[in-house]
Amino acid sequence: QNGVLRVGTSFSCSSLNPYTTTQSSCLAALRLMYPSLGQASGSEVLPDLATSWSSDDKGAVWTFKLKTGQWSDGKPLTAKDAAFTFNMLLKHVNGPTARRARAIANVEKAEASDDQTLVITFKQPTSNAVGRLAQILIVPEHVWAPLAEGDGAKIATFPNDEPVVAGPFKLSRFAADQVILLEANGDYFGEAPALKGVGIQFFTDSTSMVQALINKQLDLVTPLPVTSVEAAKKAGITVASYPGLRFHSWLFNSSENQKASPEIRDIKLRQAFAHAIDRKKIAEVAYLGFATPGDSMVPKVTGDWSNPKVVPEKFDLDLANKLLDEAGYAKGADGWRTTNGRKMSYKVLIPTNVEGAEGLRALEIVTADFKQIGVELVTEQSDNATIAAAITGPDNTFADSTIAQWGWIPQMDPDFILSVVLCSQIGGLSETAYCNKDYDVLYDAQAKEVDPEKRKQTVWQMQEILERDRPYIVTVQQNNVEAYAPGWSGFIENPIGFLDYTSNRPFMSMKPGN
Amino acid sequence: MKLKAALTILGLFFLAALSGPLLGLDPGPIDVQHIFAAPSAQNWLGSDDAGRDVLIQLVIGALPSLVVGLSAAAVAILIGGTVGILAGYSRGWLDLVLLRIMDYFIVVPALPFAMVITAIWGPGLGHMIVVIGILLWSTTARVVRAQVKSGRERLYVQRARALGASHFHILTRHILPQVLPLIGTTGSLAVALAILTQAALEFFGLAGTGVLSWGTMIRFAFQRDAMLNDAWWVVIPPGLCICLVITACYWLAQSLEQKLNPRLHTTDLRIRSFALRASAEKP
Amino acid sequence: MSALLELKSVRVEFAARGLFGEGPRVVAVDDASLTVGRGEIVALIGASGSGKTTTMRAALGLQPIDAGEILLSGQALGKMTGRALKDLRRRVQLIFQDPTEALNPRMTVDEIMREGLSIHHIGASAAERRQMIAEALGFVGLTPPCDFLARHPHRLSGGQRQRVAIAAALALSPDLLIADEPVSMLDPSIRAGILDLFARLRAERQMSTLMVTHDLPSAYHLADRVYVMNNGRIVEQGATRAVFQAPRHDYTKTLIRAASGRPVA
Amino acid sequence: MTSRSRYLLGKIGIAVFGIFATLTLNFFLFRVLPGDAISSMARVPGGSVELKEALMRQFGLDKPLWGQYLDYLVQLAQGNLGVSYSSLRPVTDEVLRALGNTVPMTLLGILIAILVGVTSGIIAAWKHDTAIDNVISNIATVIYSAPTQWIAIMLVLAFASYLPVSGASDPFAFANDIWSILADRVKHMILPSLTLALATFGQYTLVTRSAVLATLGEDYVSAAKAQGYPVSRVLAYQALPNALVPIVTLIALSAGTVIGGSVVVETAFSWPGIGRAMYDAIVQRDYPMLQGALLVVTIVVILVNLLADLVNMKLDPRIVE
Amino acid sequence: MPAIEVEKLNVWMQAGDGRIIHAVKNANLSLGNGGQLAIIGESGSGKSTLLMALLGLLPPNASVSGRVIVNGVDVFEGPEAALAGLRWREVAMVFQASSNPLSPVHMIGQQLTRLLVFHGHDPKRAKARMRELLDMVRLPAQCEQLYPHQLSGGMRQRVVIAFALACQPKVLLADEPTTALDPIVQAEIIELILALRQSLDLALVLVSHDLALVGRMQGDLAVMLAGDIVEYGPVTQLMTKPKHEHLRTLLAALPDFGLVEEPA
Ligand SMILES: Nc1ncnc2c1ncn2[C@@H]1O[C@H](COP(=O)(O)OP(=O)(O)OP(=O)(O)O)[C@@H](O)[C@H]1O
Ligand SMILES: Nc1ncnc2c1ncn2[C@@H]1O[C@H](COP(=O)(O)OP(=O)(O)OP(=O)(O)O)[C@@H](O)[C@H]1O
Ligand SMILES: [Mg+2]
Ligand SMILES: [Mg+2]
Repeated sequence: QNGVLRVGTSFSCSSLNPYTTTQSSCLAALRLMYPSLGQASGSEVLPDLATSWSSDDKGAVWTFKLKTGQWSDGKPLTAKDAAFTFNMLLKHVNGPTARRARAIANVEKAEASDDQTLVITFKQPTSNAVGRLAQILIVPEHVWAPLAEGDGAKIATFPNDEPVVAGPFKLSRFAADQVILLEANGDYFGEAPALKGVGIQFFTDSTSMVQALINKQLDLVTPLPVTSVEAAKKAGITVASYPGLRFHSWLFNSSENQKASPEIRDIKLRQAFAHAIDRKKIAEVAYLGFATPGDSMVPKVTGDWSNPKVVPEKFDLDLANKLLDEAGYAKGADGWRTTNGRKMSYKVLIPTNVEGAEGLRALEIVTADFKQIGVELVTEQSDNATIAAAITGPDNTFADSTIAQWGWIPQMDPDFILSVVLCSQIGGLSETAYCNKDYDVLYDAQAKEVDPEKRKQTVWQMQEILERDRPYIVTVQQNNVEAYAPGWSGFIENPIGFLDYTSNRPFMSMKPGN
Repeated sequence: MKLKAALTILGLFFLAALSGPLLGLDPGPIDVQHIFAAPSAQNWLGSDDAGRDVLIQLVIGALPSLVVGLSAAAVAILIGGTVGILAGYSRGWLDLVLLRIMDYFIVVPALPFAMVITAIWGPGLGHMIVVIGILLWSTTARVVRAQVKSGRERLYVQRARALGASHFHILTRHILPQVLPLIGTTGSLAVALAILTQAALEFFGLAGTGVLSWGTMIRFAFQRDAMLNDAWWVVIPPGLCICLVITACYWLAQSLEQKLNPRLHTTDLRIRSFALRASAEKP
Repeated sequence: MSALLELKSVRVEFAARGLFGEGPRVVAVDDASLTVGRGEIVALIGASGSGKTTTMRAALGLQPIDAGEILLSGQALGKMTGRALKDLRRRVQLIFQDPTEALNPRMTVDEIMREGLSIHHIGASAAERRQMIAEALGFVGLTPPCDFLARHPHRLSGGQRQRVAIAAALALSPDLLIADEPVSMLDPSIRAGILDLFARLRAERQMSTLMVTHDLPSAYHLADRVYVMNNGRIVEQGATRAVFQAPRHDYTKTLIRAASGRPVA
Repeated sequence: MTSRSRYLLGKIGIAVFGIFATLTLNFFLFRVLPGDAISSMARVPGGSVELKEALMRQFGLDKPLWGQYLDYLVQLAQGNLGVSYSSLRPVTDEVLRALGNTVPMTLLGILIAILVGVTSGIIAAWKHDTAIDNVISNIATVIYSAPTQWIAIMLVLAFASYLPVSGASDPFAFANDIWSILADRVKHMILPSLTLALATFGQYTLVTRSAVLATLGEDYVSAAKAQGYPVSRVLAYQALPNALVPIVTLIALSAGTVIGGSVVVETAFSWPGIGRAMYDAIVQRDYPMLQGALLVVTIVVILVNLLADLVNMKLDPRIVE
Repeated sequence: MPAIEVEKLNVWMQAGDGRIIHAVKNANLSLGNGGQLAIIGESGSGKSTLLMALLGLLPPNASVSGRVIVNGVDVFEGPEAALAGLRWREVAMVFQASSNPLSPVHMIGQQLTRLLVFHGHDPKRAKARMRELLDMVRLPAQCEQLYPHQLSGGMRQRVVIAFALACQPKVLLADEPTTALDPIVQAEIIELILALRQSLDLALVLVSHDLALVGRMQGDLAVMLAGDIVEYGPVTQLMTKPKHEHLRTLLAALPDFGLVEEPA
């Protein structure tokens, strides 16, 4: 209404500190306020503050030509601010700015050779350098320099409730986990957005969110719960459903420390399991058709990065039974298989607050099918922190857990999701304790590869290794389902979703009708 | 009347609860064709978001709800009643210590606490019973304590003391009958709270196991936006079942209270409370 | 021989406590000394509100005392524990002034009567106990017993309640009976019967009695000795006849004059 | 020092001790939890072992438990509740903000519940064993028996088109005159408060009914009848005051469950209150926030119960003796 | 119009164990305005029940037959409003000491003041009147600040008497009003009641076990035994020539005073 786009979301945002928050909705809102070198569009980067960029032959020194602008407190925005931002992040990367470490990996230094030129020097060639750098939000030096002094602890505790910004919008109100209100910034250096303002409201209950959309108290909802699609459509709301990045998967404990059920490390067993998971049914029933059978950990929406040879196993219980028989897991008289004198029964850990009812329904489907291959599954649900501890525990030894169901939201660039299964992530992001030295070597290679084509080959190779060893079985690839009220146009189907932490394009292209 | 109704309802639910495992009832396979199908001749109460029969799920779901609710309440009443009586009856440090412990449990917000314990212990029906019981005993204890404190001062308790009655005797013969109706009422409140807390835990996905119960049915109805799909038959019945069971428990408690309290009807508030007979004949 | 009951300079104060802090203190019993010997019947008479009830409650340890000492059979009440205390509780019975409050409304007469017997394991069998209860009820004129046994106290008349309380105390064959206005609500014939009973029990079993009463004729006829209380103090004591016939204290004089139906002025 | 202030100080001392003990217990209890704030915070694009360690250092979680506890106490002594892990704002601000949302909503709900509950309880006791009694007690029972989340969804369905069903205020309202802001707040409060009221009033009805009924057997009630008091006065002068002890106790007790239980209401209505904050804090293992929220809730509940003790003492003089 | 008119009153009580007690049998009584009636009788003979019936205050386990007219109001069958109007404005009662008619959670003064105000006393003057009443029954002023359980038995009974006299009733039903009192106070209270009777032209029904006191009364005497009124007539006549055996035993049980001699 009157040019303000009111967005409802079930994500939440509790802090507007651009370096400590990890909530994607915060970052998406911050991206509307702060400038950055560029905005992501698929695997590309479109110019924003930087109008153009180039690198030396080795791909180690990158030079960016920048626009100049004005901060909301009247001070000028120049390349110095950009250089300051990168240097500040570098300086404190082992402390307060650790969350941005990956984006500035390998960067050695940043310099502003003049007000409109930024030079960034890498220690070694780095793939997707511009894409990484464009993720960083550039902040005003005059505000942040005092915070960055000393050990920089203030960076992490700075609430930033009255941000000094230079992007297309500026903040007019922020109430943590309730609402962010933005109004168009007249001094924006780029092309003015079509929206006069943006409001993002955070909901804890999806039903009331959908009600608000239907009652015209909201213009756009992201994500729209799949179960309310019919109701929204009935109310004349436009529903967009298109492939997204988020996948759901089964993860197997690969650690030798896990002694109770060593067979879980048997690749043949995992193979058989993969054939007993009815991905189609999960997509159709649990996700009501708003998902597709999953394959690689690098989703198909990332385009070329996803290895086309990695495809979902066909659902075939007979085959699964046969594979298990062949692997020596014999069925007992009661129909359950045994190994080492034990019934094959596994606890499946599931974090219900993130996997949701869909995840539980999916697990029910699998549990029923597994009964037919003589394997018993027992659901164990809790919140994500507890489940994370249960998966890795005790003390990161991975000694207890066997199987879990959880998901990931990869980035358009494959680097991040591929890093999850590195040996070095044990104790970090690893949920499987999977460790393969060959894989790690390939990872390092692709990270240095500046030529996209060559990098692609390596990335594909890595996906094949993962398909063979199966630390994960990707079950479904979830669609992004979003809805907006009639009268709005310019909606783009963005794989990351409408609240995109790498790009302001979804908002910038939205237009109020009539 | 109430007693009969309560016993009938509870009996029926217990029967249902037992018939689930005995008859091996099964709500059928997950079925895409029947997602939120309206009630029909085959599915009297329609089907849910996974296309399974709601009625059969209700029957199966009775067992965990009843078992957890009633046993947790029993735990709560047992601990709460005992501690409340002890604290109210004793003076000095024991009362103080028990009171502090009670305060702690009253202050601790139930849901996060339940979550913590299920997380530490791991899920399971038994654990849930103990968790809920532990959460709820303090209310009973506080109410009972207050009543015992004032009841202890009555003259007939002093008379019993003068008679040489042991503390045990005084507690069981004089104090307990005094607070029994109250324990009955708070006890039935505890049953209600137990079943409701269980449902709330399940609502937040903290119940641990994947057991089908009324609470999980509500949770799924909620999370799968049944009401937006006009599928009232998924939302209303489990809530109603919970209502009915708890109501029956109240009725039970109320009828017991009436039996236990002979003084309840020595006066009432009518201007004339006696009966008038026409003749002087002996009735 | 030591006295059965001995109060030495007992003092009891009440704090009229408000919501915050304490109000002025009331001295209910002030420096009261009193003895009851074996087989003796002692009457405590005195003004209403003079502290008689409080003294009796203190004598049995139901009321904490602020000063003084209480000896039962020569033993300090405060030091007794366990078996001795329990045994004492049987040997000394108290009849409360207010029979309604003193009887548990949730118990029937039968249960009330049986309570003391079962606490002290008196009576070998249920039948014997039933017999003892019937006998005790008979003493106080509640006959036939079966008419009363199943009733709750609030379904009895005032005098009947009082008699239940007396019967319950006597059923335990106490050595010392402390009775706070035990017969105030009884008609003269029953009252006389019960006072006779006290005298008979003294003769038969050496039962001692400490009785508060406002009925001076009863005290005159029954008691060996009297204590006169006024304003928390024991103002006069002595052999009954001596006190009644030659009262020394002004209050006693007024009291006796009032009781004999003469104008008090 | 007068005996009055000594008495008061004693009571306050007990309350302070209670708060301290509760906090200490909470500190350790919640730290026995599996999972920690850092793991979930580090589960983000860019997460690594190094990030985890950096965060541990940042939040002082690399210290031993006792050290953390001491830090916590020192901070607390300075009136500082620490900084929330998730919002990075001082916990004091966060808790006060949440409380500012919870208190009016809860208070309104509780007031409605007490009003309706006690009144209907009295009426039910007065007309006991009649149709009116049956109707009241059964309605109270049935509604009280309904799960809160269920009541919430029913109300949402019934009133979604008339009243706002989420948030504490219209987030997109730019009006700033005090009256329209207030009106907006009240409008948002109605459904959550009503849910809370519906979910709780039943127990007040039932307890009031049985407590009042219990006094009806006493002599002073029939004496009051004899003294010519009409029913309403008998109830107001004799029956109710004598029944108040258990009622007040229960109401005070429900303060804990109501605040704790507001989690459900606050979730169902996206209400940014303390219950919700507590739930979020526990899921995110945001200890400073959790402790802060618990501290506040603890204080509130202890104070309410202290108040109830004092009130009861005033109500029934026999308790003091 | 007589103050009290009782015709063929029967009261039955359920004892709770299935038995039914015939507590009052076919009682006939009548009492003129300003008249006096004493009732004596064995404990449990139905005196209190009879009195309660006059105010229509029998418990729910009672059933009645017959007619009771008090101050022109048919207690059993007249309109409820009339019966309600009767209570305490016209007819007040001193409850037997065995009952606890005082609310345990209110102070004495508060309860008495409230009663006065309710029955139309000017709220400003009620306090003064309350003090006057307490003084009348010889209670010290600080008693108004006490709760019933802080009073001695006699003091409680005096409070109950003060309550009965509070609204200057036309009929006073006194159920053993002085049992718990010492002889001095007892005498004072009896004088007070008799004096009030005279000045207010009060009709008085007095239940007592004190035959000496009854002997001093003018008016009628009713003797009850097991629910029956076995004797009914002028006091002087009955006391001197008891017809019924029961009254004779009662009189015989009267202990002889033996202390009438003037103390030296
Ligand atoms: N509420 C009641 N329920 C059943 N029976 C009762 C009730 N109140 C009194 N009675 C019985 O009715 C009879 C008459 O009782 P009532 O109280 O009138 O006696 P009373 O003459 O006043 O005796 P007292 O001098 O002992 O007070 C007694 O046998 C008594 O047991
Ligand atoms: N619990 C109490 N709190 C405060 N004062 C009390 C308490 N109990 C008794 N008193 C006071 O103590 C005094 C003595 O009371 P007590 O009951 O001993 O008198 P009593 O001699 O038995 O009188 P009565 O013959 O009237 O029963 C009275 O002034 C009374 O008000
Ligand atoms: Mg006394
Ligand atoms: Mg009587």
